[in-house]
Amino acid sequence: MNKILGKLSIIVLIIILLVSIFANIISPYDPNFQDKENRLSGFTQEHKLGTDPLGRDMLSRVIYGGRSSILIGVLATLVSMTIGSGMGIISGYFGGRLDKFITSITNIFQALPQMAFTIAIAGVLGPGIKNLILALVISSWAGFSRIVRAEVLKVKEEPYIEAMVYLGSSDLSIILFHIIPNIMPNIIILLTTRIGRSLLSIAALSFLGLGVQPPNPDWSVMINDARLYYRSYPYLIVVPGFSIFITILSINTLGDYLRDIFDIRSEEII
Amino acid sequence: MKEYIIEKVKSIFIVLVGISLLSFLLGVVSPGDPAELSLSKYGYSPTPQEIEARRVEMGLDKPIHIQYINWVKNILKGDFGKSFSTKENVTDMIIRKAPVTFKLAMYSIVITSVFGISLGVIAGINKNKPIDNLIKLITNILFSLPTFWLALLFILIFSEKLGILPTSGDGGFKYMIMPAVSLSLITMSTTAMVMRSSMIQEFGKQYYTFAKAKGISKYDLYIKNVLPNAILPVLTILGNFFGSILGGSAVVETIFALSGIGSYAVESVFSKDFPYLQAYVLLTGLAFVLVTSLVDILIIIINPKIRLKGDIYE
Amino acid sequence: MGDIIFEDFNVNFETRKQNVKSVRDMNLTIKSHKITGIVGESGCGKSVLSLSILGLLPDYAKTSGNIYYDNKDITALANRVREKYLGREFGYISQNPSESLSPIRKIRKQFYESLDLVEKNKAEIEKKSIEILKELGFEKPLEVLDKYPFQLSGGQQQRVLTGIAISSSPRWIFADEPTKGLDENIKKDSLELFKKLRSFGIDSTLVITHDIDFAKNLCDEVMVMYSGQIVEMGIDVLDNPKHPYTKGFIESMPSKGMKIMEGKTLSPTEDIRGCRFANRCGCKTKRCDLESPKLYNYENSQVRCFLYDKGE
Amino acid sequence: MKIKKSMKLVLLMLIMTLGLTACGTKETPKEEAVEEKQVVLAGRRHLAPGEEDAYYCSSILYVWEPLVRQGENGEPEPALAESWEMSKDGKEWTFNLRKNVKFHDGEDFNADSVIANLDRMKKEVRQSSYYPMDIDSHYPDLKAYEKIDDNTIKLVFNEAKPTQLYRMVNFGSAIYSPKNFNEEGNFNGFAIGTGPFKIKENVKDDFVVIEKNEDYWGEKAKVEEIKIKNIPDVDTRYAALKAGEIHGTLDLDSLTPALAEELKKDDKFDLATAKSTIVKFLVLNGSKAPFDDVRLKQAVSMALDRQDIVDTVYFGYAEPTTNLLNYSTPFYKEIKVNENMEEAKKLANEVLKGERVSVDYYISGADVTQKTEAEMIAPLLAEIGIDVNIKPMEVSAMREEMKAGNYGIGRERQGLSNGEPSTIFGRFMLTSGDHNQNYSLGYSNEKVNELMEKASKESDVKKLGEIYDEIQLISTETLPVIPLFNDMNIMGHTKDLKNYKAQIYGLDLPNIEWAK
Repeated sequence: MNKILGKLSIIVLIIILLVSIFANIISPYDPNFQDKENRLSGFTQEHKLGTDPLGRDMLSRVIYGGRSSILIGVLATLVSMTIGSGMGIISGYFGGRLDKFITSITNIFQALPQMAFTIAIAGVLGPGIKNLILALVISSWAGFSRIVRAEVLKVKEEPYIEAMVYLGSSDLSIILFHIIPNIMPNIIILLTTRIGRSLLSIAALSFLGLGVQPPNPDWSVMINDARLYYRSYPYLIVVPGFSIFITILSINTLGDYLRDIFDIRSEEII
Repeated sequence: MKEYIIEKVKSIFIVLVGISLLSFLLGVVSPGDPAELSLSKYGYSPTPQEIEARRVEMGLDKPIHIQYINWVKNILKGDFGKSFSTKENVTDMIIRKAPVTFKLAMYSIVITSVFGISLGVIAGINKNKPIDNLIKLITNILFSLPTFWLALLFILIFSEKLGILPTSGDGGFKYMIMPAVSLSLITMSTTAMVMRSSMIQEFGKQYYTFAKAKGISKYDLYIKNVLPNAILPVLTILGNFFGSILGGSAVVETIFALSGIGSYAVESVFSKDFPYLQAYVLLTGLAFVLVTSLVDILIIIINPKIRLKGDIYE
Repeated sequence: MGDIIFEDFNVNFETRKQNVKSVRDMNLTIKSHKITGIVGESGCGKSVLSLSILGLLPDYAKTSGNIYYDNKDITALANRVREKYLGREFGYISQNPSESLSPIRKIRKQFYESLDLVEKNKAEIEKKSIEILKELGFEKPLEVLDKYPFQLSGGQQQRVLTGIAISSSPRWIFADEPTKGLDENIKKDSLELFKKLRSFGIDSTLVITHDIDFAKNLCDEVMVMYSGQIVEMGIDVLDNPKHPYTKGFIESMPSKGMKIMEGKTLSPTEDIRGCRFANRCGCKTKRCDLESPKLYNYENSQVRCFLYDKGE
Repeated sequence: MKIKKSMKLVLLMLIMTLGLTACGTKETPKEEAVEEKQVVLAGRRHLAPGEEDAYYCSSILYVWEPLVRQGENGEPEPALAESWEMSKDGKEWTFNLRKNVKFHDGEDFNADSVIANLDRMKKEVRQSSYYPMDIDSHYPDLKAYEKIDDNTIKLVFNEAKPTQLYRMVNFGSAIYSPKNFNEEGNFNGFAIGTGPFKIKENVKDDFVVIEKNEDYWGEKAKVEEIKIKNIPDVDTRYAALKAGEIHGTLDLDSLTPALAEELKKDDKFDLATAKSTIVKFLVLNGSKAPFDDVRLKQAVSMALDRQDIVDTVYFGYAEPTTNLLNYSTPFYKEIKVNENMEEAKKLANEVLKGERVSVDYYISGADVTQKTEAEMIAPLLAEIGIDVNIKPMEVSAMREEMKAGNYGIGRERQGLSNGEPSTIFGRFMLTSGDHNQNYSLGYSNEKVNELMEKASKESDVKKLGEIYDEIQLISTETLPVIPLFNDMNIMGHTKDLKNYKAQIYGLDLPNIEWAK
C-alpha cells in the first residue's frame, strides 16, 4: 500500500515538476492573456478548466501557478537545511560550550511560533520573493538544527567513530565521510517533510498577500482572487486548491515512503 | 531534580532574553523612522522639530543597547508603546484581542487532543490493519490541506449551502466550530501520527509483552497500561502545538472575521504598525515558552519516576 | 494432557532486507508436570520459541507448522480465542524485570489486573495478593503494592512479576531468562522462587535461560538450542553433555573456565544443507556439510549429531 | 497522588472543557440578548470609532443630526435647522433652528448648543475616519457666528457663500450635546446627539448597538434596536448575510458587485442601491517622469476600457466617468468618456519616443476588486508602452509612499463630503491642494486657480454653476487624476426587513421595519 502510494507520489511529483518547468511549452495559453469573449467560461473545449473572471485560461494558470511557490519552497528549505544541519552537526559533534551556545540559539528560534514569526519578518522586510525566502529560512532553520544535532549525537556514540577519533582522524574528514553519510537519510526525509510544510506556509502567506505577488499566476493567489466569484464558480477555488493539495500530499506521501525505505521512525522527524 | 530545575530555569531565561531581543530587532530593522511613523496621521505630516522631539521622547537618540534595555523595562511595566496606525496603546489592543485568539486556540487544542489522541490510539492498536491504513490516509490528507482553502470550502458548504453554521465573528460555541476545526486539522493529524508511533513504540517494550501475557482485557491493556506511557511524548507535542496555534491563527482569524491578535497582525504588516508586530511576536513567543514549561511540569507530575526520584534522564 | 507439542514449526522474521529464520523445523514435545529448561546462547531462538507458544510474537513474525496444546492446534485459533489462554492457561514471566512493569503505574494496579481474571471481589483480590506476596517473601506486602516499579530492587521486581504471573493460577508458567542481569545472591533467591512454584499448584514450567547452573539446579529436563534448532535434550544433558556444541557451551561458562568457543554462529538468515554447527565443530566430517542431522537417541538423551547416529 | 492515572487524564480533559465552558457561559447571555426585535446589520468598518474620532460615529447611524442634511438628489434639506436665509450679498446666513428638540441626555437643543459645537470645531482640526472636522473646509472664510435668539443663529463670511448650505450638509454641521465634550472638545462618552437612535453599547472593532430614541422630535424609528457589526471581510459579510446571522449590510462597499449579483439569485434577499458619493480613480505621480507629462496621462485615460471593467469587475454597478466630480451633486456635468486606443498610443509615443517604461502600480490589498481591476488595466497600459508592477498595500502605507512620491500609479477613491464641489476641486486641482500634494500629483493649472478664486467671490448660484462646469471640463482635459467610475452603493438585506432604502451615503435607518 505504502509502496504503491509512495511510487505514485514520485510520479505525480515528477509530473508536477516537469509541468512547472516546461510550463511555457505545455500551457495552451499565455497565463495572463485575457480572452474577453470567454470570461468565466466553465469547462469547455477551448478552456479545459474554464477561465477566470478576466477570461484567463485556468489550465494555463494552474500550470504556471506552482512555479514560484515550489521554487521558493524548495530553495528556502534547502537553505534552511544547509544552515540548520551545519549548526546541528557542529553543535552535536563538537559539544561543549559551542553546543550549548548553538542549542540556546536554536531554542530561541524554536520558541517563536513559526507562522507568527514568518508573518512578522515578511512584514518587516516587505513582500517579494527574496524576502519571502529569507523569512522562511529565518523561521525554520532551527528545526533542522535540533533534529540533526540529536542524530549526530547518536552516530557519534557508534564505536567506530570513537575509534576514528582515537586514531586521530581529522574532525572534518570524520564529519564529511562518516557523520554526514550516516545522517543523510534523516536529512533527506526531513527535507521532504519540510518542503511540504514550507509550501503550506508560502500558500498561507500568499493568500494573506505577503507572498507571491501579482500578476504572477500562483495557486494561492488564484484562490484569493476567486473569493468574489467562487460561490457561482466553485471551480475557481477548487482547481488551484486541489493543485496545492495534491502537491503537498505527494510530498508528504513521499516522505512517508522514504521513511519506510530508510526504516526511520516518524516521530523523530516531526 | 534541583539541578534539572536550575538548568531548566536558566534555559527558559535565555530563551526569553533571546525572543525579546529578536522582537526588538524586528523594530530596529523595520523600514522608516519610528518617531515619524508614530506622529504621522493621514493628512498630517509632522515637522522636523516635532520628529526630533519625539525621537528624544522615545529614547531613539540613545545607543541601541540602552534602547533595548528601556524597551524591556517598559514591557515589564506592561507598556508596548503606541500603535503607529491607530495611535492606541498596543497593550490595550492586545488585551482586547487576545481573548478571542486564546479561546480559538483552546477550542483547537481540545479538538487536536481529543481527535488526535483517539485516532492515534486506534491506529496504533490496529497497526497495519485496514483501519490503521484508513486513519493514516485521512491524517495524511488532512495534513496536506491548506487551511485557508479548507476554511473557504467550509464556509461554502456549511454556511451557505447548508446554513448550519455561522460564518464569522465571535458569538460563542457555534461560531468557533469552523475556525477551530480548520485551525486544528494539521496539528490534529500530526498528533494522531505521533500518538500512533508512540503507541507502537510502547508495544515494543517489555512491559507491554508482560501485560499482554497477563491475559487482561484489551481495554486494561491499551488504555490503562500503554496509553499513560505513550501519551507522555504526545503531551510535549500538544504543548508545542498550543503555542503554534496561538501564533498561527492569522489566516483563520482573517477569513472568519475574528478580531484576534492574528488577524490584526496581518493588518499591522500592511499598515507598518511595527510596535504591534513586535508585541505580537514577543507575546506569542512568551505564550509558547509558558505553555511548554507548564507541560514539562505536568509531565513531572504525571511521571512518578521523575516526581519521586528526581530521575529526569531515566 | 497439558503437553505442548511442536510440529514442523518455523518462525521467520521477515524484514525488507532479509529473512531471519529464528526457529527451524521444530518437532518437540514439552511435557507437563515438569520443569523444563531451554538453554542456549542469545539469539538461538529460545525466547522466540516461548513467545510463539504464548502467541506474543510481534506481528511481523511469520510462523508455519503447528503447536498442539490439549490436543488443539493453538496456532490455528483466532487471536481472540488464543488470547483467552493467556493468564488462565499460560503464565509468563518476562526477562528484564525492571522493564517488565509499566513504569508509571503502581504495583497494586498491575497486580490486581491479573487477579481480576479469577476473582471479582475487591476485598478478596487484596487478600489474595497479600497472601501471594507474603509467600514470595515480602514482609510488608501492602507497602510493596503502593510502590512504583522503580522503587523496587531487581530481585523484588522479579518476585512481583512471578506473583503476577501465578496469581491467575495458570497451568503453565513460562519464564524468559529469569536470572539475566541478576547478581549471584539474587540468583539463588530466584532459584528458590522457581522451586517454590510447585507449592502454588503450578507444576508445569518452561524456563528459558542461558545460565547453565541455574538450569541444572532447577530443571527436570533440559533442552539445548542452537541456531533455531534443539541440538540436545534429556534429563542429564548438562551433567553429561554429548553434542559438541553443548560441550563447548558448558566450557564457555565462567564457572567452567570461560573457554570461548571458536568461530561464529551461523547467521539465522543463512540456509545450509548440512549441520548448522559444522562450521565451528571440532569433530566435523564430510557428512556434516552434506546432510542435516536429525535428533538421535543416545543413552537417555536425544542428540542432533552424526556422532550419535547409530543407523537406526 | 492518590488519584488514578486514568482519572488524571479525565481530569485534564475536564479542566480543559471547563475552561471552555467558562468562556461559553459568559457568552450565553449575550446570545440570549439577541431578541427577535434586534436588527443586526454589518459593515466593513466599525461605524462608531469612538471618542478619538471627531464625530464619534458615522452620520449613517442617525445618532447625531446636522443642521442641514443632504436630500435624495444631493440638494440641502432642513434638519435641525428648520429654515434659512441668505443675505443679498451672500455674506450672511441666518438659520432658524427647530424648536422642542432635546438631546439624548435631556438637554435642550438651541442656539447655544450650536454655538458650542461651532466653538469646538473652531478650536482645531480634528481627525476622523470619515472627513477631517475642519472648520475651514465646511465654513471657509467664516468671519463670525452669533446667536440672535434662542432659536436663531447667524453666520458671517468674508466672501459671498451662495453654496454654503452644500458645505454644511451632514458632517458639515454635526451637532452634539454641549455636555458631550470637555473643554478641549474631546468626547466624554458615547456620542449624544438628537437623532432617532442613541448608542446603547459600543465595543471597539466589534459592534455598536443603537436603540430607538423614544423622545425623538420627528417621526420615530420603526425598530427598537439595531446592532451594527464590524465584519471587515466582504466575503464573510456576504456569507453572514446568507447564513442569516445578519439582516443586512450597510456602509461603503457593503457588498461587492459580484456578491450583489450572487445575492440576486436568492429570492430571500433584496438589494438596495443608490448613487454613491465615491469616485474611483487612478492617481499618477505627476511629480516626476513619466507622468509629469500631461500627454501621457491623457494616453492612460484613453487607453482604458472603463465599461469593460464595469461589466466584469463591477457587474454594471458603476458608471464610467472621466469627470473628477461625483455624479451625486447637482453641480455634476455629464461629460462623454473619451477612450481611444489608437489616440492613446500616439500620445504615449510622443512622450516615450518608443521606449517602454516600468512603474509601480499600488492598490489596496484589502480590496479584492482592485487587483482584478489592475490586472485588466495592466495589459492595456502595456499596449501604450507602460509596464506596471502591481503592488497590493495597506491604504495608509500606500498613501505614505504616494506622499513621498515613490510610486507610479496608485488606485484611490474620493468621497464627496457634501454637494458643494469646490472642496474637491480645491483639494486636487489647486496648486496648494492637499491631495495634490499628498498624492504628489504635481498638478498646477493657472486657469483653475483663477476660476477657483472667481468662484469664491461669486454670489449667484447659476453663475457659480457655470464656473464649476468649466473646471470639470478642464479636469477631464488635464487630468489631475484619471477618473474611472462613479460608484454605487449596493446593500443587501433579507426580505424580513422592508423599507431598506439606500441613500447617497448610508441607509434610511429610521424607516426600516420588520416585514411581518
